[in-house]
Amino acid sequence: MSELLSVWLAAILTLIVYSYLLGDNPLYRLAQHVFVGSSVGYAVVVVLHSVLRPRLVEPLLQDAGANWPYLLPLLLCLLLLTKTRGTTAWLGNSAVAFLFGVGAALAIGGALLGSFLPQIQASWVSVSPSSAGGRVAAANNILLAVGTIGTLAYFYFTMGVRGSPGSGLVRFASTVGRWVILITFGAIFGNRVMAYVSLLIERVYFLLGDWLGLLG
Amino acid sequence: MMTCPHCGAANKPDSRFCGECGQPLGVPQGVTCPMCDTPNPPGVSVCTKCGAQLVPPGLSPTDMPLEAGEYGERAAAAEAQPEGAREPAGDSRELEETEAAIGAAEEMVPPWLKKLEGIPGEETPAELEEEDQRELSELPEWLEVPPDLEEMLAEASATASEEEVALAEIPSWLQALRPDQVEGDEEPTGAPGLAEITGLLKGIKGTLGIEPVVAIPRRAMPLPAATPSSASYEKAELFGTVVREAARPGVEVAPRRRVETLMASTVRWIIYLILFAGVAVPLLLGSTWSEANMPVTSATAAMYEAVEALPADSVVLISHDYDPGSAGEMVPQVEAVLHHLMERQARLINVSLTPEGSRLARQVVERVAEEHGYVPGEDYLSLGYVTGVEAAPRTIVEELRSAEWSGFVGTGQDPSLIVEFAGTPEYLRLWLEQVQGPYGLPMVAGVSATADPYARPYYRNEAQRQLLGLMTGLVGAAEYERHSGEAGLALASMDSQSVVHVAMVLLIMVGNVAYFGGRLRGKPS
Amino acid sequence: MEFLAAVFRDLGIGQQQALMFALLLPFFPLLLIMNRRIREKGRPQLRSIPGYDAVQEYLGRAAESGRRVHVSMGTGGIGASVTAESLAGLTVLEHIAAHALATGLEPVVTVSDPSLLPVAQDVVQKACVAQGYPEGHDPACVRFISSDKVAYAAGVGDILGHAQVAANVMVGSFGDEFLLMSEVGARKGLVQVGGATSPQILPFVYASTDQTLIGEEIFAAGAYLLGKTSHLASLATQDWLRTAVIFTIVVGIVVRSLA
Amino acid sequence: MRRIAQAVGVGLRRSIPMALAIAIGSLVLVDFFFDQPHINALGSFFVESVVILVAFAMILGLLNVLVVHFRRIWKRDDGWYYSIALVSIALVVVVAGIPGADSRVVTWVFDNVQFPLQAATFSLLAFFVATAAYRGLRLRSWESVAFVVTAVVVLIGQVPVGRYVSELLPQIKDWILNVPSTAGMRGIIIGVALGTIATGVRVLTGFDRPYSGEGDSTQ
Repeated sequence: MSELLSVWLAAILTLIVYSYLLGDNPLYRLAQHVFVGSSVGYAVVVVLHSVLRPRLVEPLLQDAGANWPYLLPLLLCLLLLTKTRGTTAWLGNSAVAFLFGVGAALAIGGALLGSFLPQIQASWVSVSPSSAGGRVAAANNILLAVGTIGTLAYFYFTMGVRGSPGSGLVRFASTVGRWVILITFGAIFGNRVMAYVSLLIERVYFLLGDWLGLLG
Repeated sequence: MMTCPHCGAANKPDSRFCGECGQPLGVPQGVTCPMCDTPNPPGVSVCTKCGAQLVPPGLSPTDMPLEAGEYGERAAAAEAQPEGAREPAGDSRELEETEAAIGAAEEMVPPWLKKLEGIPGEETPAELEEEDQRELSELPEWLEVPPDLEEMLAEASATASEEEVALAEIPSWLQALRPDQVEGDEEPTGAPGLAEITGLLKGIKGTLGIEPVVAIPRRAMPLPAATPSSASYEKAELFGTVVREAARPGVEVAPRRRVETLMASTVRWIIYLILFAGVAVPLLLGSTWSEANMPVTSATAAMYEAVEALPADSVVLISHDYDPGSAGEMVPQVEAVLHHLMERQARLINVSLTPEGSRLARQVVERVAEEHGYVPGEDYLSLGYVTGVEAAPRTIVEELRSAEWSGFVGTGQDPSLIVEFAGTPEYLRLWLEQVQGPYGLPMVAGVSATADPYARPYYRNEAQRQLLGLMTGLVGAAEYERHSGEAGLALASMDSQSVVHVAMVLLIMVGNVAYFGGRLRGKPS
Repeated sequence: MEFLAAVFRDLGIGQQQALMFALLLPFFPLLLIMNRRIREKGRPQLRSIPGYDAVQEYLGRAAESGRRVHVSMGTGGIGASVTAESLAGLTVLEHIAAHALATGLEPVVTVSDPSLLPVAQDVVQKACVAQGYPEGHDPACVRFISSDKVAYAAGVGDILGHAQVAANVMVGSFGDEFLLMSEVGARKGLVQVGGATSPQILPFVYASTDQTLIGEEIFAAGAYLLGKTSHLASLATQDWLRTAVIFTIVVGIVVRSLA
Repeated sequence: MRRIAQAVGVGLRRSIPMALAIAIGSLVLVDFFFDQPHINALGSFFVESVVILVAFAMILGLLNVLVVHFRRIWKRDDGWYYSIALVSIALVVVVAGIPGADSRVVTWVFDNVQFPLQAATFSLLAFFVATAAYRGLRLRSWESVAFVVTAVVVLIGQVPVGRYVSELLPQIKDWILNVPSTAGMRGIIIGVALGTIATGVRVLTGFDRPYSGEGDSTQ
């Protein structure tokens, strides 16, 4: 019984969402507000029970002596709370500064470790047919290198402005880069559509199969 | 058209920087329009872009720099007062002045403006008020002067001195590295910055540093007078008559716009309908064209063989690292592989490096497990989201070696196979670098279509065999289903995908035909 | 050399870490040198980025029509590895808030990650004070929608559709949910500027908005919109290091090919 | 005397957050380079603190949602009745979830309301991508020809029907993905990394202080 109810409820909600395609309507707005509300509520519940309680409150309540470092996040939380009042807002700046400090470090570390270094290393390809494994592979590698360099050059901000030294070269490279970027966009577009469409197929499969029982 | 003061090149009227030399266009000398923010050359009284009045009619445009300078000095004078003293005494006096000015302005509100309050219409100020209650009076915007202009300017220059000049540039600890810096720069308040400020504000007439301009409210500049002159009163009257006038017959315009919007939404409906039909019709017809014609790539076949080769009761670690965005591709993959694994009677440990992944996986795993009569906790485990992304894969494998897990995995044993489902390449990289490489465990992966170019080299690497098998996107899932002879969601949806993709290409073509057709008829699309 | 390697080993620095460090190190002195050079020699010439010109133009249009501008800073927050993208979004907000408030209209700011909420409120508050509204901003001006990205997109869609918005500027870290918002905007006929860094979503930003800030361009907001010296210095630093990276790639390819 | 005290106060207000950001940030950054247990522990602890802090900010986010929507209800703004739905379901979920995250109400709402709504909303992407393709993929310039042609080739080359059109199509698609697209992605990613690092360095050296909010300006 409850399964039937779930299927019907899910089907009705799905249809309400699709009704937006015909035009904005009150039912759709209601559904979206319900969606936003429940997601906020759910997020708060998750945060309470998987972060705040086990990782802050419990360590402090159980053994504050051993877990004294957790006073720091507690203090920061209280500082953040002062931000809600205009007169004490400056106190909260420390908490925000903490976020920005750690965030900046994580951004730098993540960029270095995750993309900067590996991508540079990956772009060291061989362009000689003997070590690349054939002429075609070597030609592809040349294209790869030219494309990468061109794309990088496309983003020059202060160099290559007309009149500055080497501007012709930079401009040429960035024109190549512009083409490469748009080809890349096209490729990703075509590649990604499948993922988006498969989300729709899954829903239609649900509507036609699980709900209406039309599919064998 | 706008001429660059630096190189003389012609630029688009609304560009901020010269396309030739990159210098900012017409910042200091000109007048910035309070309505549309377009910089105008000095000496004009009407904005070149939107036609708004730049100078109250009582004033000749040449008065401008003088007035602006005067304001700068007044602001500087306010700044010169000690901070404590400025607040109560100085402000109240200034406030009185401005209040008087506002009062005068309000008295002069043309009668039509008062009448207008009840009239609904696009131009009525009432509608603006709904958006923002701070609308000061019903005066046209170009007449309106913020009541606390002086205060604002003083504050702005204070900010300019304290923040922008002294602190913004270089943090105090770095200051030590720069011997030729003016002393006392770090001092947040007080007199030392004063001379500079007057200089800066005077500088409005000539060249300006970049930072201080930002702090000075732009619209305050061209509005030196608080009381409207009689000329402006006349203009306001004129504006009133224009507003009160019965709406001109906009008949040609309005219905055409309605037709256009109707057309736009009809086109949209057609597109939506095509898409929906493209998905639903093949599903309803149960078309099996792809099922019969689908080739299976060697990478997917290799993945199948890797699972097929598992002895019964071997332990397999599955990581679900995807989000709702890639779930459409990944879930069919997971389903296909899970069916196969459960047929091989493998015991499964499900983990996830993303919270969404664990949520999405839970539903699929439970459903498939139920079909195969798998018992949770005995035949398979769902460990959920494992925190600490960067080091999580290693932690998981180390944990499985510990005594706690000897019941499920066997003492000090590793899983026989790792199956990684990666929506983005980062997760695949983590598993390869932290587990496959160091521990040498056999591993296969299912990746989204976008992650494929990153994953492919690991499969192709014959020497190391980092990935024993690889399947890509929904097509990969379909291939897997075809190879294993068990048609599922992925194979069933292949025909829909084909139809939708072809439809999408046709849409792009039609869109271009419409675009060029529109262009030929001289209508911008 | 041997000695150095031993020291590195003792400190727990592997080869990869040493390389990372070598890549990071030049940023610090270059930033200082560039900052100083710009202060002494004036600002460098910048190539034009249509996306930033468009921000300016759309602000004007919004002011003319008396409707507001919606600003989003992405679905990432601060304190995570997307901090830089969120900061770029905040810089754009800083500019828009100042200009929108100068015309008396508050922008509508929506936030997905809760960590951005206090910072976005600060930025708007600061702009309010600077533009002569010392009583501060309307609390409804900066809205937290939901930390769930899809729910956030749904909430933003509702705002774009019903809150008297004229322009939509979304710069920051976005995922697939971007298209859910930008298409609603396009349907309502809003003028839109989008900026994102993830290559996965950029083509859709490009196809669905009027002007696109591609990848790295979003980090130039401080230089193009606010003209901050340190941001200009940062761009110059990036350009020098970009040249160095290109050089490294070329050298690496030559070495690999000859080996 | 009062002015000096005030100046010191203002100075402290500004320098404490800055010192905090720089010090903590540098420590976390150093953690990336050294494999020392102490530094690792410290770095992990700071990251953990951020997780807690963001979690706490979520509570403030809930407050913001409540304030915004209660005001909307109070002032009878356009669409205020939707706000009632939003606020009430949020409160129901939060209150029901206080005893535990797996309370029956929370799970039920999640499985039967939120999940279908999320899936349905997300699947709108397919429709939107079609309208974006119709509107956005137009041959406005020579470069956009590259965009459109690549998109079409990959779209068709990806599905089984592509092979039917031409055996070459899937191969061209693979080549595009492996060579030019990889090059473009690599260039974009390296560029983004450059920008990210430069931005991070600006914060860590104190050039950029996005945290010195209005505490400064409303003195």
